[in-house]
Amino acid sequence: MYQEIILDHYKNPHHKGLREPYDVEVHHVNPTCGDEVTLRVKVVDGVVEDVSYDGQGCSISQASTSVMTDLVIGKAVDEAMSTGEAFLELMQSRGQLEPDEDVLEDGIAFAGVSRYPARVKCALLGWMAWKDATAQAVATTGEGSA
Amino acid sequence: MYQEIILDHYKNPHHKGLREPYDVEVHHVNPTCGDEVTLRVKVVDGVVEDVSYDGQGCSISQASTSVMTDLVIGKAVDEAMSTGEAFLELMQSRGQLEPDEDVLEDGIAFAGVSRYPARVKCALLGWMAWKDATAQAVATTGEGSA
Amino acid sequence: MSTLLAATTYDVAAVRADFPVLGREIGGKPLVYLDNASSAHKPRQVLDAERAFVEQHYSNVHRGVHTLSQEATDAYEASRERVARFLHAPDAHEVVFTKNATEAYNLVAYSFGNAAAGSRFALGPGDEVCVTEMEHHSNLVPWQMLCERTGATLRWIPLTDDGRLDLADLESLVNERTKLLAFVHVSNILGTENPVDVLVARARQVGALTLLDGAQSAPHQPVDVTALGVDFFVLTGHKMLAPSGVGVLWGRRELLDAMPPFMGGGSMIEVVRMTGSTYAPAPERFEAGTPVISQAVALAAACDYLDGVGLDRIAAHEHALTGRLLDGVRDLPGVSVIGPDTLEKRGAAVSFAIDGVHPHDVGQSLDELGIAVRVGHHCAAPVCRRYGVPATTRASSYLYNTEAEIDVLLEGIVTVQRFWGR
Amino acid sequence: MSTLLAATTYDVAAVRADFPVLGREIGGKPLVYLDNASSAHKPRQVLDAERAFVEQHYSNVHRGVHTLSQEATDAYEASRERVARFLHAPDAHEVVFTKNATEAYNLVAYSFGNAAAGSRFALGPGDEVCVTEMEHHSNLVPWQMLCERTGATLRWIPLTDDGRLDLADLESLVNERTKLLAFVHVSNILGTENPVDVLVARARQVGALTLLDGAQSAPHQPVDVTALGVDFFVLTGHKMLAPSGVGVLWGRRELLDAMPPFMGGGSMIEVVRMTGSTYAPAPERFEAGTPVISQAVALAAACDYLDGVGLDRIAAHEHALTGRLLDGVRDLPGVSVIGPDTLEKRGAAVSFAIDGVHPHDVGQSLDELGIAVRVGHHCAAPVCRRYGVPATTRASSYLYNTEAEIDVLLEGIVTVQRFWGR
Ligand SMILES: Cc1ncc(COP(=O)(O)O)c(C=O)c1O
Ligand SMILES: Cc1ncc(COP(=O)(O)O)c(C=O)c1O
Repeated sequence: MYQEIILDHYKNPHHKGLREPYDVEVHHVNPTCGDEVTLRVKVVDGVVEDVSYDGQGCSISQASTSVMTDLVIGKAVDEAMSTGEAFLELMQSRGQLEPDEDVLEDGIAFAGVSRYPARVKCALLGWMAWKDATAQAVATTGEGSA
Repeated sequence: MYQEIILDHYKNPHHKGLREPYDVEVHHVNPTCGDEVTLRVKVVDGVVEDVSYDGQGCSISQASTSVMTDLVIGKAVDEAMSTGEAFLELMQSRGQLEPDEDVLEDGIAFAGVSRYPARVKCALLGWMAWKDATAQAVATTGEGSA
Repeated sequence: MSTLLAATTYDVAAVRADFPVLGREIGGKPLVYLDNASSAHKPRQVLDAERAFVEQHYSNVHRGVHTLSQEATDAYEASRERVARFLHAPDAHEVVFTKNATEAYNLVAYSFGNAAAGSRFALGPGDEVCVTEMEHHSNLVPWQMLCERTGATLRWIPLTDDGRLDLADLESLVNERTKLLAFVHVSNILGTENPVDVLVARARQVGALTLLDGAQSAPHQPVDVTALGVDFFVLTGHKMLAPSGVGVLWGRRELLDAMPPFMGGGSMIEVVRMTGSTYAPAPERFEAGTPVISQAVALAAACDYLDGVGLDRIAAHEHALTGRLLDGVRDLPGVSVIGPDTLEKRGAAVSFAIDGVHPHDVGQSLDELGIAVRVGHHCAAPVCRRYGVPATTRASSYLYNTEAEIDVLLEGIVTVQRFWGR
Repeated sequence: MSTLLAATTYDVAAVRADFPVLGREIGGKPLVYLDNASSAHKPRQVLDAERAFVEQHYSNVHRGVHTLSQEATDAYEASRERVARFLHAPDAHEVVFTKNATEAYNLVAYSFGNAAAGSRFALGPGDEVCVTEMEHHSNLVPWQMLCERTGATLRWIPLTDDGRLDLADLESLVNERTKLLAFVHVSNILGTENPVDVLVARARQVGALTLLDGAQSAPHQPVDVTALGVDFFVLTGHKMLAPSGVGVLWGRRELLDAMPPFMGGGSMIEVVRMTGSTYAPAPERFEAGTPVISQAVALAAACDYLDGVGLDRIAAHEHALTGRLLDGVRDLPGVSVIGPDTLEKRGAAVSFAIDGVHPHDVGQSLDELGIAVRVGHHCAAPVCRRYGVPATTRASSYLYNTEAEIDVLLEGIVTVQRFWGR
């Protein structure tokens, strides 16, 4: 389960630390283990301009959030959301899905995690926070392409 | 379980039918099967002068009530109560007790019933009604030897 | 022709071989077990599945990352999915495991009782809950208690002389004040199968929720909760080849998600502080504490067994046995059926009375012949009162019973009459 | 000397042979099961007893006159007596079977909530319920919910830095307004064994009832409810070698007889009319519906097994293992115990933290070595908050664990540190 990619992101997380400017900030908690993340999103012209975050948690939740930022920053909101869907699908696959590296890049390292239901929530913590914040940003600023 | 003695009392119950005079009348129901008995007691000078009753129910409850009247009528309240205790003990013995015919007379026919917990309540219905009524009679009339 | 037959029947002897107890003798006579409406026996396959799980994959669920914990969680959640499929429920999250059917009614009743004033579940004076006069105590007493606690009024649909619901006053009994209509699918004492469509249609007209007691239907016929159109459906495992200790509340997800919790404790929570807690979504919200883990696994195996034989075939088989019993009883003077005495819209439970012989004596005398029937009020005392009997004798068959056994019962009734008629 | 030894120890290898799962390998490594505080495994003897009952003597209980029904009722009631003996309770009628410990707390909480105003159980604004900050959610959330429903106030005894109850303010926390003091005997997360005598004495002074959560004590040490002096005692079967799906509420008979019912349904009633019902005496009053029949039979067999080995010997064995673990951890830099780190007044559950490694990662890494421990808040989130950790890693041994397994764990911790410390 602990692929090198996961360990690397855990030790050296990308885009970590809260930054200005942002449209929306959210705070998500995984009640079963106390892992938490505070996350900010900035959307400009339908594009995810920046995602910054801070948090504490296990290697899976921290690495997954780091990978997430790589995957969504700079993408159109729509495209980023469907990447999120692909990751969610992978995590719910109980190890039955062959992930698409073109779409998920480093995210494919989490395929093995999907066999551990207790850890799936860890892997989704950052993604859920991002989705929530982005949806709010789109709604409140009228941003996004929908 | 269905000894001849039980069947005889069932077909030809002793002392059945409600009679005057009486001190106390009670109505007892076995909620699990709907069996019921209305029972009257007359106590004079600490002696169970008369017990009369009416009711409906299975062979066990009817025969046991009939046997009970034979055993208590004419006895001192104290003695009748201890006969009742002996019968109760027999019924709670789960077939492990050798009943004393000198004390329980026809009541020994119910030894086999004690192996059937579901029927023990039937066998006790009349006895419980009698005990209840007699205790009330003693209390209200100041009768009894205690 | 024989293909058709093969498609609609099954090998009862082979089924019987799966149930060790059916080989027992009672007082020297082969056991004839006709007390299935009370509880059914369990096939080797179900017991083996439970044991294999307990011996090799057991652990507590939901809270661990170690391998056994994952395996146990997988098995438990797969059981939920299996039960959802058994009920043709759209979503496994709609399946709540309880310890029996009774807990399920109480869960709904207390959840309603706990609802904040103004919520769609809250009850108070002026509100009504409607049941029927043929309910099992378990689907009656919780509503009596709920009404007592909240000041709501309990109403009930009465019975006709032939053991059916008397729907003459349905419109007034189920009205705009009715919050919930809770009723039994197939009666455990009368055998009556109730017209779910009519009752659900009326409930929908007035915006009442519906709860269907499927304790006596789910074991005996295919159930499709979506097609039935009810809001809640309840079953109990021990009557459908699973062990005691497991039942199911199915509820529409939208409702379960909106209902306040019943029991508090581990697993049903989200954030717990000393000063107050928030609760997990359904079904976890309603499964406080360590759940009935291996019993749920066994229930899933029971679903496999029943679907393997085929519930339509089981229903057809029981129908034939019930017909034989009703026909036989009709030919016996001094014996009368309490409940519908035709095969139309009825299940396999047949209550009867023998003139002049108390049900207790009937039951005990039949037991001496190896025949297990139930006697008493069958947890439906108001039905006995309605028909003026203290109790009934009830024979109820299941997938493993045979025509020969029905005949043994019919002969047994004659023997009982002879013994007690002397 | 060796006789003395024989009298105070037992053959752990022989015990292990009774538990099939202990022969499993996890990822090629022998399973080291140290998650017993969450749930224990079940010996063959218990599974065999349950299966023999189900295969040959099963039926519903309490309601029948036929032979199987009598046999099942006898077995069920004998189990009640067996549990009463296990707890040294004076009267089997004081034993109520539930589905788990959680149902037992909720039973008491709802029964109190259902009590008529003015009754000794009734709660309202101004009344108080007192718990401790180390309660399992199951002995906390039901009281939170009860207080919310009734307007009563929940108070709690705080914790000291070394994982004990801080009794400095006991007199004000448990006062004349306190109706109930509910507290854990041995904590599942800290391992702390609480001073029952002190708490009971204070409760008696002010006339408060006491409920003792024995989920973590009954499996591990002899329990005598009379000597403990509490009013209610709760245990759960799955932590003491019985299957999931069975728990016990013990209560003083006088109290149980006076308490209003919790769940309504079959078996808990006396007379049922459509217009209202009366209820059976305890314990039936609190066992609505078909009870956990075969699970109770299995629990009785588990009592036999535990008493067969001897709970005092089991306690001594676990004490030795816990000492070895605490000593070992003390020698490891970067590892700290959360809870008492001495053997005095503590059970076998040991929570610890490894600097810089999240408990989830500790648990998963240990699993890769075949070691099953629990990670998380262990259904005691307020304890984690109190000690400033998101979660803990907990190792908890039982009668079948060995010193060698403790050593495997200690080595495993070093391996984890090495892996994550790179
Ligand atoms: C101390 C304590 N109390 C209560 C419980 C609840 O037991 P159950 O989940 O079996 O209801 C547990 C175990 O989970 C426990 O450890
Ligand atoms: C129609 C009906 N409803 C509900 C129940 C209650 O089921 P349980 O006792 O398993 O809770 C039964 C069986 O006893 C029943 O026959």
